[in-house]
Parts: sequence; C-alpha cells; structure tokens
Amino acid sequence: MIQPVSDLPLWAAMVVAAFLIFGSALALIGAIGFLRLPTFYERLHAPTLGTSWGVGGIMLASMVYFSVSSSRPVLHEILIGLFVTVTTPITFMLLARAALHRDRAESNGNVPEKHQHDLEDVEAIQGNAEEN
Amino acid sequence: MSAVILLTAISIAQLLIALAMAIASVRMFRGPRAQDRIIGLDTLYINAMLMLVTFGIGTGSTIYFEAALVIGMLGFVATVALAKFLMRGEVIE
Amino acid sequence: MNGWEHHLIIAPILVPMMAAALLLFFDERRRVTKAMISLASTIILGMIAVILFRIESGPNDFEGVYLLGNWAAPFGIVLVLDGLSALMLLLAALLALATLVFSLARWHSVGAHFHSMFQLLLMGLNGAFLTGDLFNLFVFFEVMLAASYGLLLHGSGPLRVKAGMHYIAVNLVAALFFLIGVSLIYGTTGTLNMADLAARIPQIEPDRLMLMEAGAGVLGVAFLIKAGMWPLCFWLPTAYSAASAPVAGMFAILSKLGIYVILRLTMLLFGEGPSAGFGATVLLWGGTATLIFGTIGVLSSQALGRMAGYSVLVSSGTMLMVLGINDGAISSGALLYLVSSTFTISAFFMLIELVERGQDAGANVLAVTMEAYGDGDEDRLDEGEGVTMPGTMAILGTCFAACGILLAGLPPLSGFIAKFAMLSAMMGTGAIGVPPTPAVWMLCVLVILSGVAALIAMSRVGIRTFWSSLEGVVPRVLVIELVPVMFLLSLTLALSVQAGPAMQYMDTTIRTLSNPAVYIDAVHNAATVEGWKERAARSAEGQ
Amino acid sequence: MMLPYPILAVCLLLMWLMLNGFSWGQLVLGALVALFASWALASLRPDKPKLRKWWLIPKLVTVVFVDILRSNLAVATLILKGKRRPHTSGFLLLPLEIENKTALALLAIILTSTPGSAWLEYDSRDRTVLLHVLDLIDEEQWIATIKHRYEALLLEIFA
Amino acid sequence: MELVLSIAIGVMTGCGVWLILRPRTYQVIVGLSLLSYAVNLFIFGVGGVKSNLPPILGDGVVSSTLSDPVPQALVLTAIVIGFATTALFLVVLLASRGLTGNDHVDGRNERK
Amino acid sequence: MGRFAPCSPTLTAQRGIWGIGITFEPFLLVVLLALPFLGSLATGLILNTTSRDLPVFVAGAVTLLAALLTASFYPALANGNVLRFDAQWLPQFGLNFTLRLDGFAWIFAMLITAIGFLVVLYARYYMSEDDPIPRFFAFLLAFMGAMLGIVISGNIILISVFWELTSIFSFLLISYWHNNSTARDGARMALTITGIGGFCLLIGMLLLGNIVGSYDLDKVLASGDVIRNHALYLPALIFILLGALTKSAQFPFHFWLPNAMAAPTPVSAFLHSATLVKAGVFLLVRLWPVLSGTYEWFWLVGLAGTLTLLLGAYFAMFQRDLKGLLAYSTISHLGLITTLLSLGSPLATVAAIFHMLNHATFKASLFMAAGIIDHETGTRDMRRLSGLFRFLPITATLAMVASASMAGVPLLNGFLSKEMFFAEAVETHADSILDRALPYIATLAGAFSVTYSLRFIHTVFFGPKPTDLPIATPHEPPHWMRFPIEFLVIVCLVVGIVPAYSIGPFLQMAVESVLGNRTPEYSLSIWHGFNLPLLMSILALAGGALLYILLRGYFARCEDGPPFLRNLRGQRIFERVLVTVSWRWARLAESRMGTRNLQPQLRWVVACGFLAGLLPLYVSGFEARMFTFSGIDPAFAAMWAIGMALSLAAAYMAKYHRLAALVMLGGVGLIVCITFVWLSAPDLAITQLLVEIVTTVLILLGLRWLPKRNPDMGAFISLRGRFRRFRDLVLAIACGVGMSFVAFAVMTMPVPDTIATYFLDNAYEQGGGRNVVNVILVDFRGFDTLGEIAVLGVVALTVFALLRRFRPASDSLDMPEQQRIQNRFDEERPDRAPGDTVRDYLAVPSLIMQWLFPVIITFAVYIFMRGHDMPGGGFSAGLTMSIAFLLQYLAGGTRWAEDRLRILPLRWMGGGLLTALATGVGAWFLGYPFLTSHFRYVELPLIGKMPAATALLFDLGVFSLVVGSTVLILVALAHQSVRIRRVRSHDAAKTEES
Ligand code: NA
Ligand code: NA
Repeated sequence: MIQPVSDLPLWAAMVVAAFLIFGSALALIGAIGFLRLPTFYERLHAPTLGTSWGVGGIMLASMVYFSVSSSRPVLHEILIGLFVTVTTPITFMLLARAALHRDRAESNGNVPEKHQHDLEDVEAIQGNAEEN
Repeated sequence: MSAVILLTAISIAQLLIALAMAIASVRMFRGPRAQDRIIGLDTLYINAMLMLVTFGIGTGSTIYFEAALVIGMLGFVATVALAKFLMRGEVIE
Repeated sequence: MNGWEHHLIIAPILVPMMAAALLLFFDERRRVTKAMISLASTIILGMIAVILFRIESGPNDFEGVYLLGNWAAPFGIVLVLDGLSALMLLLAALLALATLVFSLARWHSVGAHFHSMFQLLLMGLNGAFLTGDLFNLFVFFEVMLAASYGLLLHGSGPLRVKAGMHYIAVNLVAALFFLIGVSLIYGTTGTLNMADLAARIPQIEPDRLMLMEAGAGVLGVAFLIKAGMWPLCFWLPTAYSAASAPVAGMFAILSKLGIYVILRLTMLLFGEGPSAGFGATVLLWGGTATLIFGTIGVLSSQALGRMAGYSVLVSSGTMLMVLGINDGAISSGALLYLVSSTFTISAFFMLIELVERGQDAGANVLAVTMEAYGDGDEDRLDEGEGVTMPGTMAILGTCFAACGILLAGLPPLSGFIAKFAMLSAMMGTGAIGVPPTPAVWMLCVLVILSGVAALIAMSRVGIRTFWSSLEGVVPRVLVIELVPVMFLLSLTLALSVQAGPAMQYMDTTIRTLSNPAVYIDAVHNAATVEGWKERAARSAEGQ
Repeated sequence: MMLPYPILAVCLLLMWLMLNGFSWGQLVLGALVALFASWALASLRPDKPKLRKWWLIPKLVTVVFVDILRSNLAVATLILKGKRRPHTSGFLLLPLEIENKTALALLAIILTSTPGSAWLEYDSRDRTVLLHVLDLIDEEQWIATIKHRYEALLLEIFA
Repeated sequence: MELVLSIAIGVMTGCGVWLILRPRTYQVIVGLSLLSYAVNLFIFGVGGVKSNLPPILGDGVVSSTLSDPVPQALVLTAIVIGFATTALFLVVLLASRGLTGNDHVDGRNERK
Repeated sequence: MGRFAPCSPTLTAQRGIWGIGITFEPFLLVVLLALPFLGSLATGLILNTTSRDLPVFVAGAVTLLAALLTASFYPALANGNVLRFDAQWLPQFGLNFTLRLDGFAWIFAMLITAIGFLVVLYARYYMSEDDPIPRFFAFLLAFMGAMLGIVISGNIILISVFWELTSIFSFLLISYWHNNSTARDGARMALTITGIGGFCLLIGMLLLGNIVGSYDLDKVLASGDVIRNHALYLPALIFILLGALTKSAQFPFHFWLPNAMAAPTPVSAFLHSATLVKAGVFLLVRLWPVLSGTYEWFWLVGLAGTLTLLLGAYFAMFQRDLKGLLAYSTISHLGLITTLLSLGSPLATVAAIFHMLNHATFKASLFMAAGIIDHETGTRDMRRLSGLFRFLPITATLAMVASASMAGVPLLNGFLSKEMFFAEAVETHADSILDRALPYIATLAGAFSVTYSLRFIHTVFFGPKPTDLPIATPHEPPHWMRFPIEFLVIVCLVVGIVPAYSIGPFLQMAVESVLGNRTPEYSLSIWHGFNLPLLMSILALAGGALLYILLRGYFARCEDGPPFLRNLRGQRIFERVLVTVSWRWARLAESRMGTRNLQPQLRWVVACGFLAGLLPLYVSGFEARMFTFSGIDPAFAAMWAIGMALSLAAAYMAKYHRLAALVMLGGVGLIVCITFVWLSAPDLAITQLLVEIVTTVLILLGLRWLPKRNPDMGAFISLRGRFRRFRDLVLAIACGVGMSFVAFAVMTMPVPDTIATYFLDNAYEQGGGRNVVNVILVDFRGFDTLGEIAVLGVVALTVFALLRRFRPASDSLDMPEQQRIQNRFDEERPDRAPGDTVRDYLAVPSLIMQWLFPVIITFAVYIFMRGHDMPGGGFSAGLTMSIAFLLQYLAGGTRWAEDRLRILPLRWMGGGLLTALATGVGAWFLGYPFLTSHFRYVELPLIGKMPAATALLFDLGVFSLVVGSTVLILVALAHQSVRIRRVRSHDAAKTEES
C-alpha cells in the first residue's frame, strides 16, 4: 500500500504540487488574516479561506495523487472536504453569535444592538430589500 | 523529476501549514477575547488536518487518512462546546 | 493441576468481574439482589482462594503458570500462582468476605454501585497478586485504584471528598511514575514479563542497566506511595480514616499490595545479579522513617480513624524495614506479621465505626450532603432494621481490647506471635552469640517502641471511648456488623494458635521467593496448549 | 417503516463504500449499516425535508463552488493588501423568505463557507439574519446577490 | 526527531509539575493532563522513533523494520486510563468545590 | 532460621502419682492452666444472669479445684523432680508450649490458687449489689490463669506471654469500677508501666535466647556461665530487670502501685500482695541461678532494692489512705526481697523466697482487713478512722496480728524472714558502699515498718469513737468474709511459731529447685541466740515505736505524703512525661514530619520520583552518548515549538484564564496527535484525538461549577509564597530537564531485542490481523484491555455515584449570567417568548448536528470493523459513538435528547463486560486458556470470504463498554444542570408559599 513518491507521471506531480501549494498558501493567508485583521468579526472571515479552498486544494492534491499512484479512483478525501464544509459553519455561527452576545452584554465595540433597532428599523431594512 | 517536484511541494506546503499553525497559536495567546482563542484552536485543528493529509501524500500512505477524517468530522465538537459555553455558560442545558 | 482446575488460577479475577458486570443490570432499588450477587461472588472467591491456597500449601512447586490467550511466556501475559500470591489471594478473600458482610448492614446502601465497585476492587487486587507481567500489573493496579477511588468516595461528604481528592491526585502521579518506570524497563530490556526481565537483567550492558535501574527506581516510588512509605504517605491516614468503615476495612490490604509488589520484584529482580540489593538502603531508611512517623501518628491521633490509619503506616514501615534488611528468617516472620496486621487493622476500622456510632448516634453515618436537595431517588439508611445484640458494649469492648492487644503486639493474639517471630529472627540473625547488626537493632527497638505507643494510645482512647462517657448511648449494632469483626479477630487467634504451621508456610514461601530461578524457569517452561490450527492439521493428517 | 430516510441511506452507503472500497460484501455490510444508521436518525425525529426540484442541486453546488473560489481569491487579496485597504467591513441585516429549516441550514452553510460573509444571528420571529461582511461596499447589492443566487434556488429546491 | 521530542517531553513535564504543585484544583487537572501527554510521548519514545513505519502488516512490508508496536499498545492503554482518571478527578474536584465552597486543593479559602 | 531445632512434642514425667499413667500427669499441668481460663470464660459468658451466687460458685469451685490439683502435684515433686509438658507452638523460632512445674513453681502455684480461693470467698461478700459480678470473677480467674502461666511456664518466651497477660488482666481488674476516674487512671498507669516492662522483658528473653540458643527454661538455667560471660549479658540483664522491677513496683517504677489501690480490695489483696507484684521477684528468683553473682547484678538489683526498701517504708508511714499505706509497705517489702536477691548468696535467696511467702500471707490478710474497714465505715482515710476496736473487735484482732507480722514481731512469720534478712545484711557479699550501708538501711527500714504498722493499728482501732464516718455504726462483717483473714492469720502464727514443721519441707523443696546443689544449710527456728540480727530487730522495734510516738501528732494533721519527698511524686512526673512525650511532642512531631495538605505531599512525591529516577544514573555515572540520532524535520520542529509554547501558556493561564488554558491544552493535545501520526502510530493519533475531544467537553461541563476567578484576587504574594513558588519552579525545571535527559537517552539508545519482534512476526499468522497494535490489544495482550475497560467502567460508576450526591457551591447555583441576560431580553421584548434566543441560536447548528448523527454512527462502525487490520478498533469506535450521542445532547439539550434517545449506559457497560468475558471464557470450552482467540475466514454467499475472529467479538465488548462509560460520565455531568434547575424552581415555589 505504500507507494514510492517517484512513481508519479510528471503531469500528475505538477498538478498535485500546484494543488498542494495552492491549498497551503490559502491556509497560510487565512492564518495571516486571522492575525492581522483588527476586529473579531473581521478575523472571523479569514480562517474560512483555509476551511474552504485550503482544504479543497489539498484534498484535490491528495485525490489526484492517490488516484494516479494506485491507478484507481480514490475519492474518500471528498468526505473530509464535505465534513469540513458542513461542520465549520456550525462552529463559526455559534462562536460569532456568542461573541455578539458578549459584546452586547459588555457594550463594547460597535456591534448592532438587537434591542436598539426596534421594529421600525427592521421594517425599514425589509422595505429596502424589497425595493431592490 | 516528479519526485523532486512533489517532495519540494510537500515540504513547502508543510512549512506553510506549520506557519499557519504558528500564527493561529499566536492568536490563541494574544486573544484578546475567548472567542479569538477558540477560533484559533479551530484553525489549528484544520491546519493540523491539512498537515496530516500532506504527510499522507509525502509518505504515499493512506493509513493516516482516518486521523484526518476524524479531525474533519469530529474536530468541531470541542470548538462547538467551547462556543456554546461562551454563549450560554453551560455546554449541555 | 491440569485440566479444569488449571483455570482456577484465573478465576479470582474473573469471578468478581463477572459479578460486577451482572450487577450493572440491576437497578439500585434491587438492593437485596445486588447484595446477594456480590455475596455469592465473594463466597465463591473465598472458596477458590482456599483451594488455591491448599494447592500451594502442598508439595508442588510452580505448576501455577497460566498463559493467557495461549501465548508463550514472555510474549503473552502470564498469571503466576505461588505461595505468596496464594497467601495474598486468601487474605484478600477473607477480608472481602468480612467487610462485605459488614457493609450489608447499612453501608452498601448509602451510595450507588457499591457492590460493583467492591467486586472490581477485588478483581484489581487479585489480578495484581496473580500477574507475572509488569504492564499487566499496572493495569490491575489501576483497576484496583479506580475501584478504590469509588469506594473511598462512597457515601460522599466533605471529608471523604477532600481525602479522595488528595488520594486521587497522589495516585495519579504515582500512576504516571508507574508508566515511566515500566516504559523505561521495556525500553532497556525489551520485555515486560517479570520472569523474562529477571532472566535478561544479568545480560544487559551497563549503560542500559543504569537506565533500567532508573526505571526501577521510579517504579519503586509508585509502589512506595501505595505502601505508604514516608514521605509519600501523608494521604494515607486521611484517606483511610475518611473512608466508610467496610471500605477502610478492605483498604487495609491495599497498602499491603504495595508491599507485596516490592517484595516480589526485589526478590525476583534484585535478589542476585548485577543490581543485587538495589534500593535496599532506601527501603531500610524509608521504612525506619515510616515506622517512626506511624508510631508518632498513632500517639498523636485524637480520632480513632486516624489512629488506625497510622497503624497502617506502622505496619508498612515495619515491612519496609524488613524488606530493606532482606534476611530470609526475618522476612518470613514479617509475612506472618503482614497477615496478622492486615486482619487487625481491617477489624479495627470496622470496629471504630461501631464504637463511634454510639457517640453521636448515627450522625456520621451519612455525610452532610444527604438530601440537601431532596432528591427523591436518593437512598436512605434504614435505621430500624435488625435487632441489636445484647451485651453490645461488652462485645465491642472485648473486640476493642483485642484490637489494642493486636496492635501493641501483646499476647495471646497473633500480633504478639508475629512480632515475636520477627524479633526472634532478628536476634538470631547472626550466628550464635554474634550480636545483630545495627539495622536489625534499630528495627528491633522501633518495633518494640511502636508496640508501646500503640499500647499507650489504645488504652488512652479505649478508656475515653468505653469508660469515660457515663451517659454514652449504647450504639445500635447489628449482628452482621459484629460477626465480621469477631471473625477477623478470631482469625488472628487462630493464626496465633496455629503459628507453627502458618510459619512453616511463610518460611517455604520466602525460601521459594529467594530462589528466583524457580520462578523464572516455571514461567519460561510453561507450555502452551497445541494451537487449533495445528490441531486441525493433525486431525486432517490422521484422517 | 423499513427505510425512513432513503436518500440519507444511499448517501451513507456511498460513504461506506468510499471508505472501504467496493466489494459485494462491503455493499451488503454498508447497506446494513446505512439502514441501522437511518433508524438511529429516525429516533431523533428530525423534520423531514421535502425535496421538490432535486435536480437543481448540482446547479447550486456548482454555483457555490465557484463563488467560494472567487471569494477565496478576493479575501486573500484583501488580506495580503493589509492595512492599505480602506476599512469596509460591516454588519448586514438580511431578511429571509426561506422557512424550510434544511434550506435555511444550507444557506447558512453556504454563507459561512464563503469567505467574506459570516452568519451571526438568526431571528426566527422577524425571519432575519444578521450577517457580517468583510468587504461591504454596497449593502443592497449584497442582499440582492444572496437572495437571487442562493435563496431563490433553495426556495425552488425545497418545498 | 529524538531531540525535539525529548525537549518537548521535558517542557510538558516541567509545566505539568509546576501546575500540579499549584493550589487550585483546575491548575492541578491541567497539570495532570500535560503530564500525561508527556508520559505518553515518553512511553511512545522508548521503542525508538521511526517515521512512516507504522506497525501494520501488508504485502511487501518487512516486519522487522516496523515501529515497535508494544509501546504503542501501552500508550493506548495509558491514554484510556488517563482519560478515565481525568474524568474522575474532574468530578471529584467539582464535588469538593461544591462541598467546601472553593476550589482550593485543601478546601481552604485563601492562602494566608 | 534454623537456630532453634524444632522438637517434637514430648511429654515427660518422672513419676506417676495418680497411677493412671506416665503421660497423664504432665497433661494435668495443662488442665491446671486451663482451669482458670475456662472458669473465666464460663463466668464471663453468664453475662445475663441475675444470680450472684452462680459466678461465685463457679469461681470458687475453679480456684479450689486448682488449689487441690496443685496440691496433688506435691508428691511428684517432693524429691526434686520436675514435671514437664511439651507441645509445639512456633517451633521454627523455638517457641514451644512448654509447661514445667518444679518445687519453686509449685509453692508459688499453691500460693496463687489458695489465696485465689480465699479472695473469691472474700469477694463474694465484699462486692456490692450493683457491681457486675460475673465480669469481676471472669477477670479474676483469667488473671489467676495468667499468673499460674508465668509460674509454670517452661519456655522463657511463654513466661513473657503470660507476663503480658497478667498486665492486661490486672488493668481490667484495677479499672473494674471504671466510672471512677482514679480507677481508670490508676489502671492505665499500671498497664503502661507493666506493659512497657513486659516489652522490655521480651527483649531480655530474646537476648537470653540468642545467648543460649534456646528459649527452653531448662536449657537457659543450665547455661549460667555462658550467659554471664556473654557480650549481651548486660543488655539482657537490663531488659529483664526492667521487666521484673516494673512488675514488682521497684524504685523508680514503684508509683503505679499506690495508684492501683483504686481497685476493689479483693483485687488488691490478690494482685498487690500475693501475685502480680510477686511476679517480678518470682522471675528474679527463677533466673537467679543464671543472672546473679555479677557485679552488674549486684549493683543494679541492689540499688533498686535498697532504695525501694527504704523509700517504700518511708512513704508508707505518711499515707492517709489505709490501702496506700499497705501499698507502700508492699513496695518496701518487695524491695527487701529484691535486696536479698541482689546479694548473690544462696542463703539470701532462701530468705527471699521465704519472705515472699510470708509477705503474701500477712499482706493479703491486711488488705482484706482494710477492705472490711472500708466496707463497714465507708472510708479508708486514717484521719477519720478511730477507735474501731469497739465495733470490729475480731477484725481488729486479726489485723493486729497481721500487722505485727508485717512489723516483724517475734512468733510471727514476718519476724523469721526479717531476721534472715538482717543476718544477710550484716554479711559481706560484694564489698562496696552499698554492702556496708546495708545493715543500717535494713534497720532503718525495719524501724519504719514498725512505725507504719503501729500507725495502722493504733489510729484505726484505738483512740476515741469516730465522729464523721460515712457509715455511723460499723459492725462485724459476715463470718465467711472474715474467714480468709482468719485463715491467713493462723498461717502466720503457725509458720511463725513452728516454721520447721509447717513451711519447712515446702520451702526446702522450693529452694532446692532454684538453687540445686548450691542449696545452703539454714535453720528455720525462732531462736538463734542473742546475735546481731536480733539486736537489729530490737532496735528496729524500739526505734519504730519511738518514732510513732514522736510523729503521732504530725500524722494526725499532716498532709498526704511524706515530708521532704512530698513533691517527689513519681506518678505525677510519669504522667507529665507521658503526656509531654506521647501527646505534645508526638503531635508536634507529627505536624512537623507530616502534612495534611496536598501541595507539600505532591512536592514530596515529585521530588522522590525525580531522585529515584536520577540517583541510579548519577551513582553509576551515566554519560550521555548519542547512539542513533535521526535528523530533525523542520515542520515537525516548528510544530513542537508551537506545542511547547502552548503548554507553557497553558501553565501560565491555568489560574485565571481557565478557558484559555483549556484551549491551549487542546492545542497541545493536537500537536501530540500529529506527532503520533508523524512517528508511525496512527492508532494512537485517532484515539488521542477522540479522547481530546471528549475530555474538552468534559472539562467544559465541569467549568460551569467552578467559581469565578479574576486576576486581582490574591495579587499580593507573601515572601514565603514567593519562596514556595521559586522552589516549585526549581523542582519543575529539574523534573523537566531530567525527563528530557532520560527520554533522549532511552530514545537514542540502540533498541534491545524486544518481544515486539514476536508480535510483528506472528500478528497476521497467529492473530489474524494486520494492525499489530490492535492484535496486541485484543489478542496478545487482550487481558490488559480487559483490565483497562474495567477501569473505565468503574470510573464511570464512581462519577455517577458521586454526582448523584453532588451539591454545587451556592455561588454556582444560579443560572449562568449569559442565560439570565438572554432570558431577560426575551422576556422584555413583546414579540419574543422566553427561550427564543437559544432556540434561534441553535436552530441551524442543531439541525446539522442531528443529520450528522447517522453519519458519525456509520463512521463508528467503520472504525470498529477495520480495527483489526487498520488503525481503529473498539475503543476509538466507542468514543466516536459516544461523541455522536454527546452531539445530540449539545444540539438539543438533555431533555430533548432523552426524549428521543433512550441510552441505557449501564446496560451498555454490563453488556460490554459480559461480552468481553464471554469471549475469553469461550476458549475454555475448546480446551484453551482464557482469551485464546480463534479466527477463520467464513465463506458467505454473495459476499465472499469474510474474516471472523473472536477478537472482533472481544473488541465489541470493548466498544460497548466504552460507549456506556463515556456516555454515563458525560450524561451524569450534564444532568447536573437539569437537576439544579429543578432545585431552583422547587426553591422558588417554596419561597412563594412562605
Ligand atoms: Na552487708
Ligand atoms: Na485515725
């Protein structure tokens, strides 16, 4: 089951390498953003680079690599991608909402106060949406 | 040739991921709030998973796949619990 | 011992485990059923222990090697039944029987899953006594410890929880030491089987040997924590005195497990060869400190429970010193002492609860937490059950006196016999007329002093407990609470009367232990049953 | 009821085969496991989603796939630009028409997975969701995009 | 690898030891967790460390070159037992906190 | 061992007297010894009887029978023969149950049984209605048995055994009236001193045994020269003397005896005149042939004896209490005997033996008389007693005769032995100051004894009518109560007048049995001519009388205790020392040597572990040599840089930022997982990951119940605190460095030939699995796994049991702050219902989590099925499965989840254990040991070849148990929230009601 790395045709190696670099670079950029962005809500966006196409790139690399090297379609990496895609939103949603609650409770930062925009505001926003 | 390309790519990818992990852990230290730390942990998990997959490619072995799959499928549970703890003060109500 | 009875070796582990598993299927409310299962298991265990003990008392040496999973010796796990393990099994079974019966009066119902934990404790103990594999020893240590955590906390309450936390914290660190030690030993010798280890030690290179010894040292600390060597023993009096009476009664053997393992391993691994005498100095001086500390503790204890806890230390200290001196005759005397002191301390712990029950009528039976929140499903103590015995105070007093006599090492009970055997061996340790070594003198003096301390403390406390309180309420004591105490005490009397045969057994045991080659050969030569593949092949050929 | 969630069961079987590789034995085993797992889900009694135009799913997947890729690149650029870029992030209250919980969940997954937009707070009473957008230049355009590209499609797919 | 791993083990041991000597129950439980990581890695390490040679047999695998499976099996047992005891210690510290009203390991209020 | 050759039980007898057979007679010794103990059991067991006569009858019968039986041995011993009974007890150590009766033992046995009978008779009348009679006689008989045991033991260890028994029973007898604190204290002091003495005696006997090579009394008695010339002679002597002198209340251990006077008078009459206190001097006589005659013996014994003689007499004069006077007098007389024994001359020993008998008779009668006085008047205070002759003429007469004997008045037995003493005192034995002073000391003590005897008689029986007696009109006791005194007084007279025809032969027999061929010529006659001893007697009598007259007035008004030495109260010194040493110092030492706190304990434990690990290396001089060192992978190193930083951060933050520390810990765990993958352990990685997840949730579940913590709490750290922290830091760094060092050493060392090779070679062929780790876990070392799941199971049970009684601290009782804010918000808004926030919060996530449920279950099955060949297995699968359950609890809350899922964790656990066990036991039926695995490929239609291994079944058990345990732990914790909510609403309802 252990395949030596050199067995791969060149085109496949290049594809794999590209996907690898692409995915890991996205992961790194996500991390950089996560470090550099100033507020929590902005930082929230950065890791999704890693969880979306960061994972995607590396999974594709893996799929290509193993499919070519074992000359049969190896697709189980899809599962990882799928699960990451499905589960990451749970984390982010829960966490973001928790952050929102904390910020509101401590009234720090300019987060929209749920109790400030009363019904008129909501209607106004809805109205805006309908106009478009 | 393909081996050189692959090995280089894998090394670069691993280093990039390691760097990403390092950055995520910097956020974990710096915070400033708990939510930052938790997202940091989540990022660490995802990057660790990526690291495992690249390691798998590097060794040409699918044996390490399950470990990555476990992270992918269940890694979020800890983070979810942390998030819910932040929001509700209780993990299971 | 071949055929079916060969499987008896593993029965002391399986029977309680089976019982524990069965118990899980019954709801807490079916208390009687649970008690019956537990009791039946313990009785069966007792019978098995007696059979195994009688086998070991016989003339045969080492047929008791059980190859688990039919894997040959150094590879699979082996169970080894020898004189020492048979003795410890019997001791555990007798103690279990007594404490279980005692607990049936009331204690088993103050918390959930008492019987399961009790049975698993027995499983852990018996496994630790039987196993011939170092890592398997760790596992059974952990089984025993985990069950003991549960049992210590049984009944809850601030005292127990605090004591339990300390006990658990210390033992968790001990478990880590155990792991470090075992892995170092594996890393340097490449084996986990104790007999194989003993056989390999003479052949390993000096660099590895050092690391192996480092491992053995760390491992030793883990056992010494269990055995309660000073300064690793501070948790012990607190934990033992906080435990509920039957649990403390059963705990009396836990510290002996530490002693057992040290005895087994030092005799096996460091009896001869390049590391001979490894750790003896530590055992001697640690034992001395323990004995002194225990003695001081016995004197300074106000509460009976703590006094009993310190008595455990006295007993441990004595044993450790003996192990440090490592003289065959003293060791066999010490083995008798081990048995005697275990019975004594166990009986004492149970007795204490009965005695103190009279002092603040049942208030301490249930911890303060009880029904703080009115949970309807919580168990309550049935105060009304049973008939109290006539002459309770007289019987309690007699039992207390017996305990005092045993602890002080006064005749006619086995405390004296055991002490005498040790002291006599110490005096006779040189050739005729040659005075004993300083270490032996020290042990001798300390043994006597600890007896004196016990005498002073027990008379002080006994008088206060039984005689000073004029209006003392006669405690409600049930027959099934007194019987176990009297049972254990009568065992000490029996041990005293039958000192000759008992000593004979101990002597044989120690002699076997001090000849590791017998053990090693027995384990290495134990034959596997012909595999089913080969069997099938042979039968195919035959056709 | 033998097979409470047929699509789920099929998916689980597929997952099983992906993990174990195909063989007839694994097919049978996988089918059994899938059946068992479906029953397990049935005991939770979740809302059973009704698919109307399931053939639109591939379209949705493709759209999302590409959109995520695009926003990946966009956000990556944003991050790499660093402090030179103007501060444009902001909150956005998005009114929703979707009532089906599964569709809502899908929308949440899509929006969260897409870098640049984050799902913060859903309010079942006014059926709005509070989003955070990294590059919020035109609020209304954002709302429109989401509603047209995803919500409409989801509304079609689910009854 | 050995160097990295042994330094890591040392650092985790040091942190763990420091923490278990602290007065708060929570510190102790974190310390115990760190210690058990260190010890698990230690056990794991005694068999010698090899990369990409998992003890899984297959066609064309030379069994003698594979990693030592015994320490791995031991670590697995240790992980399980560590998990169990962590859970237990946690609950005990909760109970202690409930009964004494504070989270000091000795049930004392504040250090004098 | 081997010092003591085991001997077979032998029964030896010289001559049959009963004509029944040669072996029967020694057996009668056993009967003699057993009689009192059996009698004790009999009376003790008649606890419920209201009859006072039954126990008395039993006791009387037993003592009389014992006395007669003893008497019946006389003919057999008369010619210097010895009766021996021998049975093995602990032959390995030379402890045999040997009984040995010779002349000396006989005369003592006679004394014990006869006076015992008299005391029983006396006690019948003495004890009051309220006293629990059976207990008294049980103790008394048991004591008598023990005393007989000392006397007839033929093994010096056996003597020790009975010696200690007398201490125990005397303790019980002295404290018979235990409601009286004086009795309790007196008894305790007696026990402590004689008990310690007993221990010393045991050591002495052991040393003697070491010298001689046997504990057999005959062998010991035959080895006098060896003993006296041995290096251990002095220690042995000292220890034996400590035993004997404490028991016989010799200076400086004398003070327990006066305090023992709180005992009922029959006890005093028996123990403190005739038996217990005589045990010490008995032993000195018994061992006299082998121990005496040395310089050390002379000085040690002599000094103790003379001082006791003098001080005892001096103290006796100034006692207020009748029994106190008698007690000090006893001390003095025992000092006399000891002094005699110290001299080392056979003649002195004869005198000693003779005086032992005489003292027993007159002192017992005096005690009984004092008891009658006490009984009839209600007091023993000599200042209140006066002129009792008119009420108690007969008792008074008897007491007067007995005191005269005590004073050494001619024609009474006391005179004879005292004359012998004086005669010996003037002889020169070992020329020294002590020897030269002895005549004066003897005379002075004699004078004192006359004085106190006179005081006893004169103040009590003569003078004016008493005025303030508790019982106004005393009268003579019943005749049978007086009978014992009468009997003893008659003995005094008979022996005093015709010694040679009464005590003569018996004394001769006793003396011969002790001294053997050294037996001197002596004459037992009243008149030896006018010689120096007679002059001394006269001087003593006259001087004593004069002294009494002079001191009469002083006695009447003086305080208790003698002048000059009043403050020398041995008992108080003893008590103070005892309290100081055994209580104050012990407590101090205990607190210094020990601790009840966790931190110092763990500090010790860690330090010991550190030392234990590094000392062997240090001692053997370990050199760090690099053996095989593979290079460093940069990514791996980078990861561990992170890991180490995270663990440091966790350590730093654990105090105030719990959640942060938990997050860091999770990070470290993750790095550990990757390490496992990196270094070829995928199984470990999966398991570690799953454990990591569950543990995080677990700790979070617990965090809710911990108190809030903020950094400004306890910001000030004292200097001591700083020192402690510094010390801990040093220890932590030391441990870390040490661990690194050892880890590096062991990792880089060439791998030894390990058992792993066998596993790798045989896992597939024999175990039927490719994943060697899993084959080890479920097959090669499946037994470990069985234990491991037991651990998990029992921990789950413990957690469950503990949480059933869980009571959160009051400040954790409230709803978490977040929930309060969110609920308030929901309540305030008109368009929202309470709980909307959390419902909305979880709306989408919970749906996804529900749909993940079947997916995770499928995954768990996958992990389980592949375990034997690939990474995975029962444990990982079980954890995965429990995470699936956990997720549902997270998503919907406890109520929601339990409404839908009926997980019965205990069933899972029990089923798991039973499955694993059954798999193991199944092998038995095929004739294999427990846990022997079987596997084969099964051909299934359509599916093809499928592996079927019993190991898989075993793993199923593991799986089931892991699921059950993990869920039980998590659910038990989660339930606390629900439970507290119920409590809260319950409390709220209550407050509303009131
Ligand atoms: Na003289
Ligand atoms: Na008077």
